[in-house]
Amino acid sequence: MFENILIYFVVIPLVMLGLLALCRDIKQIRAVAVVGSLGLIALSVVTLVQYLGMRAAGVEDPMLFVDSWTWFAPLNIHLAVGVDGISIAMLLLSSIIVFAGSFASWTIKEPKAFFLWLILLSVGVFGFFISIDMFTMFMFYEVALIPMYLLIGVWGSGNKNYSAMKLTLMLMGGSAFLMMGLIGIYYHSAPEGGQLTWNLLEIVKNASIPHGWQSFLFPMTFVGFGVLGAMFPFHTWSPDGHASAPTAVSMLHAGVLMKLGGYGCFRVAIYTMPQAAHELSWIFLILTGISVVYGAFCACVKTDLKYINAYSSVSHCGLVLFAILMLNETAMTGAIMQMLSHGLMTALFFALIGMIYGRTHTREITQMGGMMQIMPYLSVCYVIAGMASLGLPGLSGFVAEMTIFVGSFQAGMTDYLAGHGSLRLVFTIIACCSIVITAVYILRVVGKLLFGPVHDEHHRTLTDATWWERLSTVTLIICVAAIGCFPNFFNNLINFTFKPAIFSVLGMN
Amino acid sequence: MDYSQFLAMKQEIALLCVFLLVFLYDTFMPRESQKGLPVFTVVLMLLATAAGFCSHCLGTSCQSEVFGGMYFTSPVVAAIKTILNIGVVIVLIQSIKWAGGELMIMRRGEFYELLLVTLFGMYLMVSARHFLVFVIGLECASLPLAAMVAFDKNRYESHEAAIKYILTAVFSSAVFMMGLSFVYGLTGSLYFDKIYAAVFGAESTLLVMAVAFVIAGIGFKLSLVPFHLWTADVYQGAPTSVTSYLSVISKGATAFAFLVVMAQVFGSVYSQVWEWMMYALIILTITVGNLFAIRQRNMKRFLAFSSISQAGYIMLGVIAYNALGLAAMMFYILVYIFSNLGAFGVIGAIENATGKVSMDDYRGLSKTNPKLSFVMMLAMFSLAGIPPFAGFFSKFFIFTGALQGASVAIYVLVLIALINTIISLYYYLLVVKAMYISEDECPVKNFKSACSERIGMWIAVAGILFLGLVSPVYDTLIELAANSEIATYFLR
Amino acid sequence: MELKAIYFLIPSLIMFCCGLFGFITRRNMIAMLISLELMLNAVDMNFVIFNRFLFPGQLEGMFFTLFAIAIAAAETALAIAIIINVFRASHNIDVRTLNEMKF
Amino acid sequence: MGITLPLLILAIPLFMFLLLGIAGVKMSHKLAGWLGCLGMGTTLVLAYTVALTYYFCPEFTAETGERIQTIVFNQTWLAFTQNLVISLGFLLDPISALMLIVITTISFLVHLYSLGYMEGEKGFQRYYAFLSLFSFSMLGLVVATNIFQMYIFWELVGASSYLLIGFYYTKHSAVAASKKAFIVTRFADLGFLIGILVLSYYSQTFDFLKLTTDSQWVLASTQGATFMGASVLTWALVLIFTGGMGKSAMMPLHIWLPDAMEGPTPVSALIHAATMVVAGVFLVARMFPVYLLEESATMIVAVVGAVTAFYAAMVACTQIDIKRVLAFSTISQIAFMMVSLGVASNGNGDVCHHGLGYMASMFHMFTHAMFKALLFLGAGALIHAVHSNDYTAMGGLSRYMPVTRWTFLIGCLAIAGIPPFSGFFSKDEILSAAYAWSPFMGVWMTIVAAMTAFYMFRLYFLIFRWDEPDYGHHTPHDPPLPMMIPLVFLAAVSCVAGFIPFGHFVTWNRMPYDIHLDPWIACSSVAVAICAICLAAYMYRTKNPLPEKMKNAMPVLWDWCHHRFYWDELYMFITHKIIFNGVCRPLAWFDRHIIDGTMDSFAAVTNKLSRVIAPLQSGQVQMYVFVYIIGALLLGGITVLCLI
Repeated sequence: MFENILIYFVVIPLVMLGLLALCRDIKQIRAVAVVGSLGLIALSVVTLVQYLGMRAAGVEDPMLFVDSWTWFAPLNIHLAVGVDGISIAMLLLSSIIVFAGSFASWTIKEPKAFFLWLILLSVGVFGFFISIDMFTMFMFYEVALIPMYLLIGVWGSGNKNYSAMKLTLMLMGGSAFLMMGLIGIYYHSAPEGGQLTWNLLEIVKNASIPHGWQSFLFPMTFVGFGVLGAMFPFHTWSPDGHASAPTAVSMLHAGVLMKLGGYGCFRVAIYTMPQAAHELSWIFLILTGISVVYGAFCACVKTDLKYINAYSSVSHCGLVLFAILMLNETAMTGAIMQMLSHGLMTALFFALIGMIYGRTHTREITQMGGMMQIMPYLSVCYVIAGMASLGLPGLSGFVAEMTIFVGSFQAGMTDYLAGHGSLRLVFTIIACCSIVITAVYILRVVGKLLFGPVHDEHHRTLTDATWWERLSTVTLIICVAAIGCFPNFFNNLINFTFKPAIFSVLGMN
Repeated sequence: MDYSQFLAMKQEIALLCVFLLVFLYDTFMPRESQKGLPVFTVVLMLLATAAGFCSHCLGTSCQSEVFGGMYFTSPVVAAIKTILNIGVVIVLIQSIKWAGGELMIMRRGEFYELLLVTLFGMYLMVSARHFLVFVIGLECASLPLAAMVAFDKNRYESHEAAIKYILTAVFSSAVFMMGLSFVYGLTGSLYFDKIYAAVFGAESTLLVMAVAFVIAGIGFKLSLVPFHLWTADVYQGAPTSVTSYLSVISKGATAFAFLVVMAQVFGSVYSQVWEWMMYALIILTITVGNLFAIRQRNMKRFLAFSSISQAGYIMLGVIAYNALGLAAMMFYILVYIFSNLGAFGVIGAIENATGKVSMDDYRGLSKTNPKLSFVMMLAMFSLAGIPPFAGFFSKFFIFTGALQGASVAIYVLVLIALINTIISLYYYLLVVKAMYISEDECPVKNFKSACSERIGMWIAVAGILFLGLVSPVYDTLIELAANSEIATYFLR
Repeated sequence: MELKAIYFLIPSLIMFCCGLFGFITRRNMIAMLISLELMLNAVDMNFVIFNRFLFPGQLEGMFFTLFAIAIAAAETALAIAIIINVFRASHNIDVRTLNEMKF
Repeated sequence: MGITLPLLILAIPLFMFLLLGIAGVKMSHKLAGWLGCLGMGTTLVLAYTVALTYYFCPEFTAETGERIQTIVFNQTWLAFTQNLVISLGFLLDPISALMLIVITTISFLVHLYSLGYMEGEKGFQRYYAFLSLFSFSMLGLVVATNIFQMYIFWELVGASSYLLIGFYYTKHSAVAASKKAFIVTRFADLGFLIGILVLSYYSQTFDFLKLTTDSQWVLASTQGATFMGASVLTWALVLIFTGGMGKSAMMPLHIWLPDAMEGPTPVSALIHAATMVVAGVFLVARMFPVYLLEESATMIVAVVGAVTAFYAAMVACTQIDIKRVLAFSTISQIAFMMVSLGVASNGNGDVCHHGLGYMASMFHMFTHAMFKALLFLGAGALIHAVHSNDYTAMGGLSRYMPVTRWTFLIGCLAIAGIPPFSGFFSKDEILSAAYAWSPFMGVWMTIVAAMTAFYMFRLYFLIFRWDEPDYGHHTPHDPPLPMMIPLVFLAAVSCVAGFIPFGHFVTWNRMPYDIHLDPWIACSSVAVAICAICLAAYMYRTKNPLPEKMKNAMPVLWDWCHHRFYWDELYMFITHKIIFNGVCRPLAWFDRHIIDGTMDSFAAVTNKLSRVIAPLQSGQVQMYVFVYIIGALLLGGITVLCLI
């Protein structure tokens, strides 16, 4: 079991949990958190390198490092792991954000319990991304959800009880649909008389889900994951939840957990049920298309920094799901890039907001101003995050959005010219409009918060970022810029293994 | 008469031995060594459990039918008895502190004797293949409980609970037997297999009413809605040890017996008569249980309603009507025993130490008693079905079992059940919230719980943590279920 | 006139219903117990009638009745004991006052 | 040509940006300034080397005499699909070489000028970092090998423009102006983006060379495809032109440019006069062969240009702020270039007069860059001297600032189209092209030219002649040397640039040809320009009541012109009243109360329900059994009913 590298993505956090439980003071806790998350980053880099090496050697399997250990034999439940470029990208993202998050919660109260929960959450996240067995996937998915409740409830701020409860219950609602969808898929995972399986690769290979069942199970799974992906109208947990959550939790949640939704939608819903995806995607295209614009519009009027960012996440994550539903290779590549990009920049945003809030004790942009004069470092980072968010070339947002738009447009035009209606086309153009609205709300915040004269004279005494805060933000900014400057590396990483998958999706039609 | 037939009843005999030894100890041991009775019982019970378990492992618990087919045992029946035994052991361990108290000095022996008798009744229930034995088992299992509920002589609630329990229990058994009389009138027999053959294709008003009354009678013990109304009052009024016993062991045994009755007696009219009844009952049970649980502040009452809704989930194993469902149900019972006893362990410990049972008293508990709150939280998460705790697996398996049917109706049913898990998560989180998030000026002071209580809780925690993650338990159960004689009824 | 099962079943049913009615309406717990006894006896009658009229060749119903009577006796004894307990605690055997625990 | 030099042209400014900006090295102002200048100077030398090599080295001329378009290097950056690939490369052809010269020249001069102008400002280093970033982006834009690379740098220049306009970030007006500039151009870029998407869908390429050399063939698949009555190609081109309109401040997307004057004046000279704002013109010129395919698209370009030119000239006549006047004059002049491109085709897919309009447009772009930068830098010197943007705070300055005055005058003469200054030659070519396209257009543009002469000299006289206000004890004086050198240099260039045989370097088909002046057109335009200057001299040379009288005679016209025809108010209305209050707020309300309300109401209903059914658990044992028996009976009864 332990010769497979992937298993360490779960083992390391588990070991961290054990060590944390033994820790006696904050120094040890920090040490464990930092060393552990560094280890995770190293592990994901090693995985990436090995993966690329194997690909370069001409290995054509859809997934690598595939392994499967029987768990519940009678139900064919296995602990099956395997990764392709997408999962590796997500693992990389997660480990970076865990790392940055550890620094962002450097001075949190009750650090031991906090980090225990945080690392438990990351166990779920990593486990989810390495699993290719639907059962274990779902299990890790739920493992990741529950720590949120306590993290927000205990360490949060504002209306935290309400927010934490709402977030947990809504996400659980999603997973209720999801569980049913997954069990349904399981029972149709093999042709009549064949061995049923939870293994995604085998399900795709069998391609035996009857058409009627697909059109029932697809919405179930898509909505199930879509709730976590903040799909309209199931997004309302996100603003409240983010607003109340402590910094690192917002980072991890918006940065990684919301990606679980998009990833799941792709990996489970679309991967296994291409026919239904093709036929029913219009419903979800409309919903996600609305998400994109709607989130952006809502962000324009909010005055609480976290609300603004949460709505912006709704918009950006909507774009992820939107692109996935285009069922077009380019758009899907873009969706994955957008996941990476949004994960990093929104984590950066939340980190910065947390740092600003930690100093000013307010998140209302109407009560702040001129931060550039007071804390230039944080402000510059904020501007960079903002620029990434509104899609400035050279930063990650641009790459992702453009890939999505190009891909969607190709899909839309092809549809339109083939006489399949202009829905995709119209919604692509609507989604494109979000780049303007995004600019509006980002610049509005930047203008009000950072520029202009100092609003509150008491703020003049505030200090700029400490070294751990700088480390946290610099890490994220470097990653954002790396994706923005060298997109083709990520594009190839994602794209390479995309091909067979996409082929299976589109080959059906 | 062939007395060797008694040898088939290994577990019953072991239990009787335990009972007799406890009785003898209680009667003849000097007063000063009476304090050792609880531990003595625990040890004996442990031995009996181990014996039962070993006999299963050695493969000696084979399928046999004795007393003219009135009594039946098989590996799967032995397994459920072992599961019950495990639960009883934990309950007994947790009750050592309470039973060792000054107030109990005169009645200590009675408590254990009554408890063992009810357990014996439950054994009979699950092993019965004739309604006479079944009724004797049922009454054996429920009447002594009334006395146990009334055990706290000094608490008024205890009396009120007992009177409510005995009155409704007797009423319910009257209704149940009325149903039986209809069955008898229709078929001329009280043997399960004969009734099975006789009711096949003979749907009539009388049969339907009979089934309804039988379901009502057994549903009373399972506290299915609308036969559940006694539950909350009794759970609240009874001593905590009795409540925990009532909520897990009694429920677990009845659930299994219920499945046996529904499959082996009325299995031939599954889809014609009682499938829809069960749908209605399950939806009602889960929903109403949840709705009531939301508002409860008393922890015992809260867990009463939680156990009502859990019973609804257990019933999914019945409605699944397949081997997966049976295995999942047994697994669910096992997990439920551990989770619920974890919760009751904490409640009992706090009640013994401070006398507080309200959820509001739990505020800030995590600051003063972190370990207790940790156990409670695990129990709550497990009950809510959160991975990686055992409750998640049991819930997942029971849904998997139910959905094997693949009819639209069952999907709708499962969907409703799943949506109800959101509500249940809400109220379980309320407890977690009270302990971890809410602040209170004067939380429960830090105290050291008794060694026995701690052992009980640790066992529960171990179960919660490992039952799900360690697959052989479930694998064994499903193997037993698939090869059991009940499974043959599913296929017909 | 030939005696049919139905001639006995209907009184038995009426008895059951009377018991039911009494159980639901009487406030005195002893009276409630008596009503319960009526119901149980109706059940016993049913068994005997079915056995006697429909399946005269066997004794299952009769045996069941014997056991049921024993059980009923036990139940009554237990119930009365508890009622006495309640009376000691509250000097009252009105069932409607027993509503300390509700909702 | 090796790739080292071109690569360095892009790399040096980028490196300077990183060094000065992100590296976070706290250096002294002097060091930062000189480092910036040094970097830009090196780039200038390299760019000149590259451009001059291109123009004069025979290796870049084909046997037919046609100048060759060369891709020096092209590195894949992001591959969307097999065909749709974004590359970052360096395309060398006549217009990009021209732009290399313009950008590096002006940029270097501005770097130098800023040493004096920005001396002692807070954020000096940041200023130079942004300037380098801008130079990098602008250079990247002009050498783009594919339309998406252009879009990338297009966005980057937008962002650096945003940063520079908002340089004085503590001032509300600067922040607002930068925001406005960014959002308006962003909106235009949306059109650009969609245009790219449409075009690339049909052509399956982003590559300029593929698009422009075999346009007919590459775009063959658009044949017959229409959308809402217009051909798809028209839509694509118009949408792409929208992007150009935004950057080049064509009506109605011009509103950001006057506000952009909130930035430091050298920035205005560099970005908002000479380089970035002509990006739109450059874009159309780059896509010119494609535009040739579609008559309606060029028509739109011409009409938009003509309307904007007139509008901006009218407004410029009434502005008080000298930088605003210059801003509107910039809009008007860029519109000239647009018109010129629009009239370069005769509508049959052919060009008329050897593509005179194209050449004229590029020529004007070059000369305009020089004299407009001169004017802005001159204005900067004035502002530096009197610390105000209003002409009311100036007057009679010719006494105190002779150098500034003379250079400014040269700039004014150049823009007014007085020979032998450079503006005359380029504008004359534009007018010729316009007349050739349609006499009406020619007359129209001549009128605009006259207005140009009028408002520029109005400005000149108001600043240097008109009554002098009380300057107090610190009288204004000529600027220091670093600011003086650029002024003098640009003035010199403006004097001689007109004599460059531009047709030899830049033409639409890259075939050199000789420029001929049309004497009639030249004479008439000079005549009207001189008349306009005389009128301006009459009205504004000394204080007199005539301007006031004219204002009172036509109050409505004056009001509208003064308030720029209320475009800003219209935009305010649309963005604030309609979009913000009419869309965003209701949506946010809808989200909180309807969507979220629904979710909350699930919880509320559950709670309510739990309260409603609470009496069921009444504590009465008789009630319990009643419910029990009713439940049992219903269970059986309903099943019976269903069975029967």
